[in-house]
Amino acid sequence: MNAAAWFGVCGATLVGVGLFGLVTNPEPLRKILAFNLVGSGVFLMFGVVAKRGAAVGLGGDPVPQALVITAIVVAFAATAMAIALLLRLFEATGEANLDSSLSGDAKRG
Amino acid sequence: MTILLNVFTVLAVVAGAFFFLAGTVGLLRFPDTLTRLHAITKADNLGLGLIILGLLPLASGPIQALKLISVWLLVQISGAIVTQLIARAVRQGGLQE
Amino acid sequence: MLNAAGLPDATTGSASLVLSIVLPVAGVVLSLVLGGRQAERIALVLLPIGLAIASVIFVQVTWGGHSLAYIVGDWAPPLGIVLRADGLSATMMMMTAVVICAIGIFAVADFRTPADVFEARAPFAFWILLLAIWSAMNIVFVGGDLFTLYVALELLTFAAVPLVSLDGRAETLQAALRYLLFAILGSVFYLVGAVLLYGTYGTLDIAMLSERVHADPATIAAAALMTAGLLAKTALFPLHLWLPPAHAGAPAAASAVLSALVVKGSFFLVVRLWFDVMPGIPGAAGTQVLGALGAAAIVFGNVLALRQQRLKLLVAYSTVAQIGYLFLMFPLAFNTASSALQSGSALTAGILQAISHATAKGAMFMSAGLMYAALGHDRIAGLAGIGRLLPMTVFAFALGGVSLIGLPPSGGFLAKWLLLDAAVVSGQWWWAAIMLAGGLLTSGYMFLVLSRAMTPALEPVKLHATIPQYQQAAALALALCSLLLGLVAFSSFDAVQIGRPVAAQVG
Amino acid sequence: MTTSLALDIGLAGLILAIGTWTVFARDSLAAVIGFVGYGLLLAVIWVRLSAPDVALTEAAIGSGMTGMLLLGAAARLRTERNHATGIGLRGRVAVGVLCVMISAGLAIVILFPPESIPTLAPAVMENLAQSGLGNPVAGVLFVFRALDTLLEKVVLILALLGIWSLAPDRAWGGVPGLRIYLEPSSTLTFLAQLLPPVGIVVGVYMCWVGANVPGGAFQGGTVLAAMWLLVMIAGLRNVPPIDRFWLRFLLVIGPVIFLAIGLAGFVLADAFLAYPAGYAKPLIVAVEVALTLSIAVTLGMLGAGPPERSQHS
Repeated sequence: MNAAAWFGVCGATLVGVGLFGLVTNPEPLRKILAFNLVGSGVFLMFGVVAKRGAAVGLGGDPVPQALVITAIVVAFAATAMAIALLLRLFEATGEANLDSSLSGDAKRG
Repeated sequence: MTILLNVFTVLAVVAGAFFFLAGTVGLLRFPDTLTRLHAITKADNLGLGLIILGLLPLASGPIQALKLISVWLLVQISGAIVTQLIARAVRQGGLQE
Repeated sequence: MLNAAGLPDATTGSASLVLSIVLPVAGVVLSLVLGGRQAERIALVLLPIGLAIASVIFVQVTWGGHSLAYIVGDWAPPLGIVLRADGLSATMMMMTAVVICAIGIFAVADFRTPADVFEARAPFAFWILLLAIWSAMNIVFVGGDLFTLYVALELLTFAAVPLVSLDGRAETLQAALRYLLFAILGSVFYLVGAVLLYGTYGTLDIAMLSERVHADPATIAAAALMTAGLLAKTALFPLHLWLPPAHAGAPAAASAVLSALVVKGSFFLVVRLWFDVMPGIPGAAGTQVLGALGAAAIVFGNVLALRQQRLKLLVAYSTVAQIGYLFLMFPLAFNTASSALQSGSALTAGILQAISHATAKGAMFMSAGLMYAALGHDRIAGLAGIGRLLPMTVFAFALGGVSLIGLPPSGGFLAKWLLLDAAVVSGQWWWAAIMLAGGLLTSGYMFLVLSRAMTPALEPVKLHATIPQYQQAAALALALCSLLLGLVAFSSFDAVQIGRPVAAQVG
Repeated sequence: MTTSLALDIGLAGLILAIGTWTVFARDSLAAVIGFVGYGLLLAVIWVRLSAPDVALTEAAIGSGMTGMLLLGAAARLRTERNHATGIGLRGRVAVGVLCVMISAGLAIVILFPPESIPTLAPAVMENLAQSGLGNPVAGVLFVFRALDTLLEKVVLILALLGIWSLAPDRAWGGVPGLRIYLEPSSTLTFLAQLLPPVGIVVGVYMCWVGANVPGGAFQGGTVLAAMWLLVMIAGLRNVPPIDRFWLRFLLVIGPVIFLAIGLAGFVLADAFLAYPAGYAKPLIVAVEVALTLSIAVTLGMLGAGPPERSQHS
């Protein structure tokens, strides 16, 4: 069980913990935080796969590392949009939660 | 000569670690925010300074030594200023404990 | 013709694949700099050009009889990325081009920059987001690498979410936030699947993966997680909660784009994953589960649509139901002999269903938007007299309904005919029962709406806004496309089957 | 060997502990502050996984910029009493079991890799020399998978446009509502005068050196964006209104040049996004410089948020 395996297990657990937070926590801000946790867990798994693929004098396989860099920037863009939506929702309605009766008629259907 | 340097490194790093420990203990034990801020900033800056001092002999060249020292300077500046800002916010009742 | 990695020896004349992606992206970038009024002009200029490129690709694929491929950056997979357009992607690109052109013409009236200001928010954002959705859809259809498809899915999500809350009302902001949270949950699941596949096979290229894939725990886990993620983005039954408020709250042209196209992007990736990457992995159980979710979506979607008081919500719930139809093709395409998904007539039926739903739903949301603009509300109970006021719009809505119900000669009819035929051939009668029940329920709420619209109004209905003829014509044109799609049955060839890995089975 | 393994296990355990705490902590602001620390420790893990490029990106974008946005949001939402009732206990247990199964499944799959570990490292190394780049990750980003990097830049621009489109109509073209220290506090002004020169040098260095050693456009651009935000927050520079031509031009200069060079590949080299032989390195460095500028401006405006005040008021 080398270091990479331990980080892999840590990444896998982070995915589970973050997923739990994303689904169960009612507050949208905490859901966005949990999404970032799941994202970092998945990226860690990319890192472990890269570390396993180390060869030819490289510390790790550069392809998954490049994929992670792209994915981190995309995840940041998602977080930025989600937070802007949340703040705008808070300004417009004075409360920041998802299950209020605002779109009630959709619920009643 | 290298033994002397190694002993110096070990001593400096251990002392630095001790100050970090002291800072953390201060963080947990002190009653209110201002004293905690005081403890953390003082102890950690000194601790980091000692650790970097200890690592200087191991640096592979003058450039890397300069990089280490610049790390320490940056942490010093940002630590001090952020502490000031938090303290100002606390004094104006922004952040309750 | 195709060498081992599914690449034609020479990338002959398939530069059009690159143009189909790059042109809308160039449009987005240029309009951002040139500002509001130019954004509309750039978009309107790019509409015909994009339609022309899509038709060129469609002609190249259908007459050439083989799929096109383009190696980006001159690095072949597994290192580089390849763009592939087979019959499947060519037909879907044609549909996307037609629907976006119709919606573009329709939206000119709603999203025009007022004369007194250099740039207005909604028009500027709408035209750029429309181009971004077009480029994202084209990448989804021609992308050959699973990670490029991930970035395309994110491009699609980031272009679709702002469309939901384009008019800034509070409940649309909440619907947009819930949509974004579901979408990013889906994309995280997709990424986990991608990392498992790369960890096991060392490549993310679709053609190479399909050669190396074998049933081991990592691949099954990757298939399950990626499919779950894509189902969240496609709003299939248990994960459909975000769709109705989002699609109903958006402005007319935006909800047409969302319901007709954006939902089809992630659906197309499920098709690509199950039919191209790992036909042998899901097995009978997997396809039956997907079919069951589809059936549940049909029942719940239609029942909830029947109980809606507002027209746009009714149409949105009808989308949830019609998405269920799309997933009925998976169990029907399962070949028990080779225990793999067979690219036969069931696949053609599914794609035909997707195309006819896209055109029909685009027309229905456009006409619902026009009725909303004309009456100032969209309560179904208050639709009396609209039939006389906007005959062409109500006629377009009715034609869209005909295609959803599946009456001849509509595309929906042909798709349901092929699906019923596959159900009979494979002896899975329960899917046939579901389809017929779905058809009945769909006709239920269609007649509900049309009967209200046709009743003469007691007192003369006051028109809130004059509806330009070309908007009604755009909706009617799209509805006619969906209606006449059924005539494609008489054409000799089956475009969808071109370039399919397995020998096409005559339906 | 065991001491470094023990360190790694300790690091992994610490990361897991902080991650779990941020999910279950009651106070959102505390959870966000914990998340920033979590992000920086994550960067250390990336160094242990010998992926310095990713460590830089994680520290700069993953915990830096994301942390700043989350902190800003947590501070603004503090007044909102959280009365939203979440899922019932039965629901939480069901979701918990599902998450444990997913985690266990992923852990098992990670712990038992296939016999022959597939890797593209040799393929990258032999073809890297042809592109004249020294940093393999930059090689993958700008040569082998250039399409992904181009699309990702468009994703960033779309996210910014999406955020701008949330503004009220009257504030369109106006100034983003970045929280600015109205009464200039001397200490923050001191920091905003001292740090930016250092930050700009570091950012430019990271972009410049990215072709051969870990670094690159994204990481450098983020540091520059952070410096710009610091100067704006300290009130030394006012936030630009979003309809300025120079702002829009800088936003798109990166993808425009990348696209132009890509299209030139049709003619000069023999494929889209291919670089003519021998000219790969200068072209890529030009693209990286343009991308750094664009990323710095895009991330800066993403941090500033949607426009709230029209210019005249």
